[in-house]
Amino acid sequence: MLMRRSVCLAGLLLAATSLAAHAQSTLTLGMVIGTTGAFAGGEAPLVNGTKMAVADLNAKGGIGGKQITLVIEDTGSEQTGAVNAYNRILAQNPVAIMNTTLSGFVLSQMGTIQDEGIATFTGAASAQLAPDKKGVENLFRVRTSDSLVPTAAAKFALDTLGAKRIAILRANSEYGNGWRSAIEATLAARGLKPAASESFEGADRDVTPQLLRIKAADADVIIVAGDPPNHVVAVQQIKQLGLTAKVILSNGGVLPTTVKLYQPGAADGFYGTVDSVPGRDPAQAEWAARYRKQFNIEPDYSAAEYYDGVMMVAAAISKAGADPKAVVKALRTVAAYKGVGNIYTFANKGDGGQGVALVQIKGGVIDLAGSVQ
Amino acid sequence: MRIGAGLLLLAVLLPLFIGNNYQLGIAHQALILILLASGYNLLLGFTGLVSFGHIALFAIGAYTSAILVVSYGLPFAVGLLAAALLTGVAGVLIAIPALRIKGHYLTLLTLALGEVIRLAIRGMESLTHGAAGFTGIPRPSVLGFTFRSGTELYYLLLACVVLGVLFIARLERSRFGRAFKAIRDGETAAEVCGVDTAAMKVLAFGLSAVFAGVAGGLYAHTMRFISPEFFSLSLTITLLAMVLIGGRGTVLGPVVGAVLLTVLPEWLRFVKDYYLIVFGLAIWACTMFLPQGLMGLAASVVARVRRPA
Amino acid sequence: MLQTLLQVALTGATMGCIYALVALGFTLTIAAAGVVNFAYSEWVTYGAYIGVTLVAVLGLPLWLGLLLTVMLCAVLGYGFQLVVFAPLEGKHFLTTVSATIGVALAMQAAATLIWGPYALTLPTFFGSGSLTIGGVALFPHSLLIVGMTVVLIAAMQLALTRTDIGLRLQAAAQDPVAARLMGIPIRRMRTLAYCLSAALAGLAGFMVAPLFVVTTTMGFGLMLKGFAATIVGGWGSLKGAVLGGLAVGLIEAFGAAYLSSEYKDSIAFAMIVVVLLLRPSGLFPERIAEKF
Amino acid sequence: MTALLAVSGIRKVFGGLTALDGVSFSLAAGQILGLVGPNGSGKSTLLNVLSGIYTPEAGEVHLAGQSLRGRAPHQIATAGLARSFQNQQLFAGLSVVENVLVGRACRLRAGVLASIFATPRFRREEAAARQQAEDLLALVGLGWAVGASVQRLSYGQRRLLEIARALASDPKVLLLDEPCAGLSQSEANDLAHVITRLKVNGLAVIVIEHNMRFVMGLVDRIVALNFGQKIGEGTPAEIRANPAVVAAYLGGSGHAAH
Amino acid sequence: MLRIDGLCAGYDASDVLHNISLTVAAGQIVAVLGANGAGKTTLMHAASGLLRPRAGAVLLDGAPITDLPAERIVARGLSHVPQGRRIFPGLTVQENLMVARTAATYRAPGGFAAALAEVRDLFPRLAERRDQLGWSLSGGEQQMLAVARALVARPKLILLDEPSLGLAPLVFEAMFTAIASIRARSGIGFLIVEQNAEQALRIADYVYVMELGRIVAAGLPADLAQDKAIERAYLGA
Repeated sequence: MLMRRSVCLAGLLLAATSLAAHAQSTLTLGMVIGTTGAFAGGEAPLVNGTKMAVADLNAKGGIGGKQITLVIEDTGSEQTGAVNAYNRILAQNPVAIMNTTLSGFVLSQMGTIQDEGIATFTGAASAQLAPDKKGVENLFRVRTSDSLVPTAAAKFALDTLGAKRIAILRANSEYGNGWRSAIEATLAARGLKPAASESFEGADRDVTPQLLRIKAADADVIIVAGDPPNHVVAVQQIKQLGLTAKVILSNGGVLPTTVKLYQPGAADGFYGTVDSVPGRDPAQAEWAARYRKQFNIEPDYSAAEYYDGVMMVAAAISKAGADPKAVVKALRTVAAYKGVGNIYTFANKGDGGQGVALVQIKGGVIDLAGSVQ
Repeated sequence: MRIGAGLLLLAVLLPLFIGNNYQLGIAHQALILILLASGYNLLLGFTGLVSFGHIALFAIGAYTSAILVVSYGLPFAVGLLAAALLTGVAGVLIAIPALRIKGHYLTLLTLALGEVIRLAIRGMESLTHGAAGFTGIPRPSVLGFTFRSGTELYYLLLACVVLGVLFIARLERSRFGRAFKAIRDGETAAEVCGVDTAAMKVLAFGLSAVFAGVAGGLYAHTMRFISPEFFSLSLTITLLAMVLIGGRGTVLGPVVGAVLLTVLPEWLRFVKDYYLIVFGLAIWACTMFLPQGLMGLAASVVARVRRPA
Repeated sequence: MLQTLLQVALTGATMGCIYALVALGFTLTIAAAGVVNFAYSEWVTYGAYIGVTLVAVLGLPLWLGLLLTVMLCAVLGYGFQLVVFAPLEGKHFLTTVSATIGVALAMQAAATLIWGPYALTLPTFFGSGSLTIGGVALFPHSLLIVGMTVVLIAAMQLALTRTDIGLRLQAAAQDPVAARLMGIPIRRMRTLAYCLSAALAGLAGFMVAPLFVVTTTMGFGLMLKGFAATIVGGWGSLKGAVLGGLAVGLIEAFGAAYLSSEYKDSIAFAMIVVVLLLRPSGLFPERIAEKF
Repeated sequence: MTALLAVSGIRKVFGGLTALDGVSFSLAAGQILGLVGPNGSGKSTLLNVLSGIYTPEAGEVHLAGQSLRGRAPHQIATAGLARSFQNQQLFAGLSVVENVLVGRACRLRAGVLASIFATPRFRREEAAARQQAEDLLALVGLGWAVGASVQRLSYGQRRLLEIARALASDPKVLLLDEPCAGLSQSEANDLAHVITRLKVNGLAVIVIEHNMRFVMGLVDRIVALNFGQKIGEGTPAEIRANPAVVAAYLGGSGHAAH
Repeated sequence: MLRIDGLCAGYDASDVLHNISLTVAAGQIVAVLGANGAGKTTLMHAASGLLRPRAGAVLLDGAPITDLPAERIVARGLSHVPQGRRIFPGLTVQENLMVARTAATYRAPGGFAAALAEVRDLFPRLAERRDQLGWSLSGGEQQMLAVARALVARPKLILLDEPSLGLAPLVFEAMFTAIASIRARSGIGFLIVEQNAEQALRIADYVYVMELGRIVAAGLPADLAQDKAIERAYLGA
């Protein structure tokens, strides 16, 4: 059975490569994302954004007259799953791949991404993926880098909130540690040090001891970095312990789906970082309204950014054709492209997004509090 | 024996039928997991010791090789050898306290030790890059030849697996294999028969750790990226299931189990969103209908075929 | 200083009670039938999801939701007995272990399909405010968990020692053969143990839902802690499970508060190693599972 | 005649119960000793002490002049003392011949690498061990079952296998705990023949047995225990006439001898 | 009362009992003597439903109970006191007795309270140990409790497996005296399997001798004591 299937697939692959020379009737857009497992919730908006973009493009007649087929493969929220899913998509000859946002997963696919050269978009924010570090020519970040976001949060704390003693509470993970080093670097540039730096495990559901240490350190601003569930726990316990410090949450803490999880009023007045607030700009209002209608949840920047990613691919193909190398080359010329979720520049670098905004939670909705460049 | 030869022939010819990197990638993972599961089977299946810390040994192997090759510029072969040795030593060190502790308590002890090791790996940031993960690990290269393509890598891994499985097959037929199984089936009786059970348990831990170390080193150079979160407890449970489903205490059981549990979820993708449900139910059905594992089934079929003759 | 100590003790006790609840249910099937149930994590998860469905989706009042959740989970336990455990009775314990691993995988995947990928939550009985006494913040829901655990353990102790059925359950667990000779139907007693175990899982899932976010993976971490508590306490001993759970919760909280949050898990696991090396049969190696 | 096995003053206490209380006796090469006594008199405990499973509170065991104090069971086996178990402790996952080969464990020397690479030395050693195992199986009448799984043996055959396994280590002393339980009369007779043949080769045997017909016909001497104490020692005829032993078996006061 | 007819039983590949037939009349004490390994315990297990016989029948009051599981047989009025007592170690004396209640306990006049009173009368020691856990009892106390547990179920017949095992002589003499007095006051029959021939012969109405899974002799105690059958079975010819 397995063997027969293998033969079939091998045949398919042959057929596909020979077809590539001719005109294809449809274009395949791949997506590697966690639809099951621990990260399924965090990655669901990306699927929404991508689906919406594909639908929009197809409604307008596709790209150069070719309809787009979206193929989604599940990572199962696991590292090997992510590698396998990426390879699975590759076997189906995609024009581009919308990839997972988990930096560890992207890093484990990195060899293949580089070898195969298919344009790949990711929302992984890790500074490790920057092109001057481990990034590669054909990997495009449709998100603002982690070298910028925590810095912006720290600057906001210092400059706007007038913080003197900043405490860091972060997940003991690649993401949380990235935040810690970026904040520490920002503070160091001003001759400061964090008042406290505490960590928790991703699965922890109690951070009271950490918060008590932060309280003892007399912090006036707490920056929290982690996954959405971590934020929910931290927010609740900050409130319970009656901490008076101002709080800045990392991106996961102000996603619409996360904000819904806070007990009523618990997070009121807390700040958070986002790449953008889709729908604030009148030019995006129409998009935001359609998104809200279609998926029955508030739009967020990550959905918008994947929407933008698909649109940029479409533009690149229209300009340079569907050849993978040409697509990558065309994408490399994108500069100051203003999408619904961010402003992107890929010229000479893979770090697309540049925008960081700070928002404040007020009455269960997020409101723009300031933006930092 | 005949089953083994058949499987080997199939494995050697497999790259002729699978062309793309997706299938090769799965094959790579399956081969590495065969090594890991075969070593684990030495403990679980042969000696009857349920360890939940085995993945930590796998991690030690992966990190040892990665650090030596990337940070110290040593050749791959040296890294792999060092991984095997260091992991073997770690296995022996785990075994020593484990001698005093039996049954479920041993399971928890190894689980806790394994977690301590995993967290220590994450904590040693200057050496292991901590939670960020270790990137930039090169493809294996031996005597100037680099196993760059998927097929080349496949044959390298296959060679390691063949050596490993042969090792276990030989071991099974020696006094060591018999002693391991004797400990599993009756520790006191084994001791009274003159089996130095303490030494044998340490040996079983050590050998299974060496397998984990080699598998870990190969994993690092195959995936080219490793991070502490990969070596998690859920992988331990997958490993346990591989040995149990395949058939514990048989040479080929872990081979079949590792292949099945790696390939089946991918193969089941055609049922779309339901693939993990079907996968889980398949594991359950296996235990219901094949309590001795798949190799147990094979053995009873062979026995039935042979009996009339 | 004292306030911090009390606050840490309180939070440790809350987590400890949660672990104790989980460990109690996990141990029940071990004591009654020798079954190590790796699907227990999913029982907890399903408890939380059922609670969310009843309260957040169907709009039932919280108390009714809790009651129904516990009952539905008991039914789930009954289903498990029929489909999973009864056919494997008398098989090697590892066979049952792998069966439950398979079912757990399937249940987890099914949960994503049924309840969607997003995290969910439940409201608490008393809102999200807290009251402060002597500088120590008391969160009503945490107090409820502690109180409920205490009451539950007391009730269970009473039920096991003061009621006919409880005594029979104990008897069947302690010596199935002798129990049969007393006319006790041990299969039915096991079924009861599974139902109770699942009901406890449901209760735990429901009660932690407001504290923990409800996700498909929430049960796994809890089961792991429960597993550790079960063994640290002493295999198959209910008393050990409760005390083991408390011990794990307190070690974690104090480790994070007074040593290092970075290494708190390492500390907790290292403590487990030390405990096992000093007492190779857990903290309470009761000669024979005293009181069940 | 010097004693091959000398047991003196063995005392073993469990909790408050004294299971063995100052038991002494000795055994010469080529002798067969019967150990009798009612249930719970301490016979099996004595075998467990001799084979190192239990550590006695007091007393000494000497095998061929060497003290066995503080030795682990496998060291005692290596020193030349082998045994069978009352409640059959075969290795269910091993074949019949492999069970016997485990019994030879303490005489095999090949290392891991030698085994893996199948060096000539390893092959010689394995071949010799296998030959011996097959000979032993033939001796106890299981020659037909060499490659079979243990499950295919009947209860009585399993007992015989256990004896073959115990013999594989070339012991000087063999302890048999109720070897006849579950054997038919003819099987028991065959077993008696086997033991007699071993005796000729200089093996000393201690046998616990309730089948008195078997014991009386086979043994040179009998030691009778009751309540952990030796209540009699002598030839079968002497024991049968010993009022303390008869009382211990048939009831009445078990302490008649004291 | 109890009739065992051509019973054959065994475990796995081995046959232990061969064509055993015996009867116990109402209120009779019948002893089965024999050395270890004769198959006495297997006989008990086959009679009380713990072991399914391979052939033959077990009849209680004329009704077949051969294929009933053990937990159902108790309700029919046959209680089995197993070898080694098997007291529930984690339950107190009182709880051990409570667990043994059946419908018959309540059908009998006075219900459970009367049964308890009777037990207290027979074994005052148990009343003193009322709240002590099972494992902490001495061997003799455990044996008393085991018999008391059987009595609580209000049986017509009690199967008693090696009551003297591991007990000091004075203790088991007392135990046999108690058995005789139970029979005298409530007319419960006993089938006793015993190694200790003298005590069993003292109270038994009828005796069977087993060897290697077969009944080799049967008769009145006095006759068998004359005959050397018992001594032969134990000490060989």
